[in-house]
Amino acid sequence: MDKVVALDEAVARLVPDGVGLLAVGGMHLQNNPMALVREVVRQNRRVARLLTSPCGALNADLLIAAGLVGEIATSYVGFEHLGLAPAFRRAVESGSLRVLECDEAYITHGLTAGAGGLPFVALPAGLEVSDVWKANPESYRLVEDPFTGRQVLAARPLAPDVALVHAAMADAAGNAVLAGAHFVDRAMVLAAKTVVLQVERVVPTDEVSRNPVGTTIPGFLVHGVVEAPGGCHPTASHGQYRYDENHLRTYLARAATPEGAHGYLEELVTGTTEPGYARAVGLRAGAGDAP
Amino acid sequence: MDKVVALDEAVARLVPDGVGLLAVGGMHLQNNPMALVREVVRQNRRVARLLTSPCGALNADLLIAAGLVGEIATSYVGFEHLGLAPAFRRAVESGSLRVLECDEAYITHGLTAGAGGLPFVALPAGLEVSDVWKANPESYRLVEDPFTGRQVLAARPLAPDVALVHAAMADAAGNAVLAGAHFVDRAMVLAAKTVVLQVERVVPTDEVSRNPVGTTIPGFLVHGVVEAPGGCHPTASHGQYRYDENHLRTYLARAATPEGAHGYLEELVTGTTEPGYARAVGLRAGAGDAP
Amino acid sequence: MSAPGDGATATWSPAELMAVELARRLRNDDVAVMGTASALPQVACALARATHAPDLWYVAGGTCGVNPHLGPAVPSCCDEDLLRADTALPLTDVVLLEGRGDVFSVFFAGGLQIDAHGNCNLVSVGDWARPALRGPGTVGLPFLALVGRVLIYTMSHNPRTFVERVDFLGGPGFFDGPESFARSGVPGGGPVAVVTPLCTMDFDPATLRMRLQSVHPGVEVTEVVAATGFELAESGAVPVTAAPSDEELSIVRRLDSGGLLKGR
Amino acid sequence: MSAPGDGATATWSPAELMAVELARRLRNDDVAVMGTASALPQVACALARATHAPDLWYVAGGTCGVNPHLGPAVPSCCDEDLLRADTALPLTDVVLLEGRGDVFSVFFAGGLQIDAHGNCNLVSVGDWARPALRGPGTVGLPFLALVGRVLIYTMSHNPRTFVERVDFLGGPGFFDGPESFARSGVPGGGPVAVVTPLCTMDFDPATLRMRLQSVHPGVEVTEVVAATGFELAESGAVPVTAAPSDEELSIVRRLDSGGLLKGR
Repeated sequence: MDKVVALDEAVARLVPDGVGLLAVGGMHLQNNPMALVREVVRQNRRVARLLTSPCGALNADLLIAAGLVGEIATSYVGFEHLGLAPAFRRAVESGSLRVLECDEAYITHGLTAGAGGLPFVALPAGLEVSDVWKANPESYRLVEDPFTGRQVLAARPLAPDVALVHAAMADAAGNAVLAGAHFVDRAMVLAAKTVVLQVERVVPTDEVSRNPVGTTIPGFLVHGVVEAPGGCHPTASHGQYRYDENHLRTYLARAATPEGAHGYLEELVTGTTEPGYARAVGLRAGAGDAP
Repeated sequence: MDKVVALDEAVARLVPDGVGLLAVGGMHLQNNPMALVREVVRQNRRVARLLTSPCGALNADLLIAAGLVGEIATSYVGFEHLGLAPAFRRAVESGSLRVLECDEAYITHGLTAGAGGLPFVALPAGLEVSDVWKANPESYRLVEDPFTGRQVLAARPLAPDVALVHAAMADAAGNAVLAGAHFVDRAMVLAAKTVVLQVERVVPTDEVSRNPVGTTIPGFLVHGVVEAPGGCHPTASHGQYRYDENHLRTYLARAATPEGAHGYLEELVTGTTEPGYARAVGLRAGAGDAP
Repeated sequence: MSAPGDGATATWSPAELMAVELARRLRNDDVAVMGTASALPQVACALARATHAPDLWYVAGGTCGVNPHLGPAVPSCCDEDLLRADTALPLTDVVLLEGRGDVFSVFFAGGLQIDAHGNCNLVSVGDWARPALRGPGTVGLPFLALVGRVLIYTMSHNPRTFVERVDFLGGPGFFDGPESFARSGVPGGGPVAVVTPLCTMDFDPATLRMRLQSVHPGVEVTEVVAATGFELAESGAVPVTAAPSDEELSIVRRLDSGGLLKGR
Repeated sequence: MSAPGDGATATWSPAELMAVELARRLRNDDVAVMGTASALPQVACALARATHAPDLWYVAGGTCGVNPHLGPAVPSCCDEDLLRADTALPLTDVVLLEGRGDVFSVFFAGGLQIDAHGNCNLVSVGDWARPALRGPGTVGLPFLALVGRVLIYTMSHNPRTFVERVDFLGGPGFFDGPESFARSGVPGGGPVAVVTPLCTMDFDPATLRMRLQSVHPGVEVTEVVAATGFELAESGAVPVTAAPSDEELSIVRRLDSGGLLKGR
């Protein structure tokens, strides 16, 4: 069954408007599935709740800048050494974005619980002293440990309705290879009901199968494969190209105001196509500086 | 810090007599750390409680045949298509071995809970209908899901005091490579307080580092590295050699009676050394039939 | 060899016919998972992929190779050969996904005991605390309660294996019938077929008791009844299992070039 | 550049001295883990390994490269270069191990706010529900309560960062002092040092409040007091931080050949 699909069709068919829980893969400035994220903005898909890896970046900030996100479950949205996330910060400070405050343990173990159909996950003793769970009673509760009788912190499973994840390559059946670091992308794929992969290259199956253990994802977990060479730009694609610091700084400068963010989106997202974006940012298709 | 240690010293120093929870790696007829297991028998180390992967085999049956195991937490001990585990079967039927009946979900998720310091693990709805947890109230309890109010099955974390695990290679610092299938060996390494690795070869660090993602174990989790070429015999060593079906059938035939098992142990374990064993079974050091 | 009690000369073994019968019950949209000693379901899945279900996925137990290339099928589910596959998952991930319930649609199962309502037992015969026969253990069989369709197979069709009620419920089927199955509220759909060297059985929709679906060529219904330790549900006239086609058999022999099924 | 307010000419940057100060607090038997934007702790750990702590292990945050080879240190903790390392773990495994408490002995931390008792906050300034400043989020800082020794560092030594009490407790230190720390029953040992461009601080054993341990060359105690938004615990005569040795500095420059620290 051929799961290779055009970018616009993938979002039109697999990302419903108002999607309940949308997970975006990648971490910090690396492996953000930006081609998919930009297309979600182009098609104006509203996201009831957005879930990031332990550290979201442009994959979250762009959707927030477009005004599409109602709530966000995250433990971090920022641009690491480059600065704070302008749209995220503005939306939260203005009260227009509800934050489900999470910590790294919950996002990681919560996705594992989602992947495993576990009813909830009990978290290590000691995590209950932070203010995080007190700020997010919807996701965290105390439960009595049936073995020790102690009150411990528990959290809901994280099972995304749709996960948008980048992979280095995939075949037509959705068998994929994760290059470099996996972050929580593998966990998102295992936990999500629908998975859309953005890949640098669609390849024959035997290229995927060379070293199957520990680095591959089976196609039965994947519902759509979009070939988007260079599609992580301006973030990095492990094994392919580094993040584009100049472009990221440009985004941060322009998105510092609502008008600037609007202009960025109009010029580079809603007002153009992915090929248009690639031309505008001077992207040599399918490549950046090799790491 | 050089963690390479002789087989006898590794067991003498790292496996205390009466060890509380000893985990033995490998699954079915593959990657059983038999050199370490045989040395545990030679040094007559009693095991208060033994933990296997979801499918234990000779790694458990040999220790049971030697009369060293007080209790076993397992979801399977057998020889797959070759037959039942003679010593395990005899010990349970005679009442001399207490079984903590487990299922695959508990062994896998319980080790993850051990690795993560999780107070307990809540298991998927539907598993509570089997008789397994009813036969093992020490490991399983019902708990109320704090989010739904439903009664769900919970289980204790599995955190081995010592784990004996096979790896293809390791450097002197304990950085190791798992070849082929990982089974739950990685989870045992993550969950155990003390880890003793049995490897086919001790190699320079750069051989371990070639492809670090998804297949390696960092040395800070490893306390001893024993070079034991061919040490999985008669089970297979992924990437190195297949299981020795003839020898396994010989074991099954001889261990069918207590006397036969005693004779096998005297001839091939307690009465000899690993080099002696290798000679007796016609093992070409460090190799079998390459898969 | 010939099928038991076969007057005519069969050109295929019971195990080969069983693989074909299992393959016939797989769908193009299935994702199947199998456990210990899984040569037979390996061949069944690969046969289905080579014939009517090219998009079927299957995961080979312990190694968790996905769609292993079977060059050839192997007896141990943990054999490294099964990693010659399109992809592979860590076992820990597969065990997670088994808990999701909505990923795997088919689970192959069996047991030391298989009862009238399709419950399986690999743990113990007699009282669990002091068993007459201690089996290996239940491994992943409790997941049967979560999966869409369970396909049961066994090479042992005799009254010790086919009992009225399992002594230990490790692999849930329909429990004691419709009421208890409904009351259990399990997400799974229960067993849909039981394939043995003598016959293929399914379950009576009203009572959820096992019944004859077809007897294999050369096998008499009376043989099956005598070999079954409980009363099968009424199933009227029992057809003969369709013999493997030449195509099916040639594919089976190619996948099983080691002859693991041929001799059984 | 020169250290702030430095009369003499310093031949090293504040960030370079901070890396040296952090390295001096690492032990040969440590296993350290670091998070976001971790060039400074990367260099500190690699320096320690190159000098007094050859057996120290360190895990670089997001990529989870173990003992990355730093050719050279990089600003993003998720940079693929950090996988040029002895080994690597999946992030999910590292997050598990952080919960064990007995694996990682050192955790590097920081925050938008760091308070008198070493609590850290990366979430929000002002009321969480309607913050004056929304920070990125807490990531792994709640694990500070589980780890043996916490080493805090920040490039921002000013009264906005160093506050009497954090507005949001995301990275637990000593809470409100000895009583509340004891009452919390957390397994961790709490923060042991706070390194900034101006000074190195530790905690008064009696009150668990931050105090001056040493001021960096060319920095006056009065500067530090003015830059700190709470009253530091009394610490008597304050020595001057030992300048990096030529060996330390040359190793730092080799590890940081990209000059990430040199310019800060």
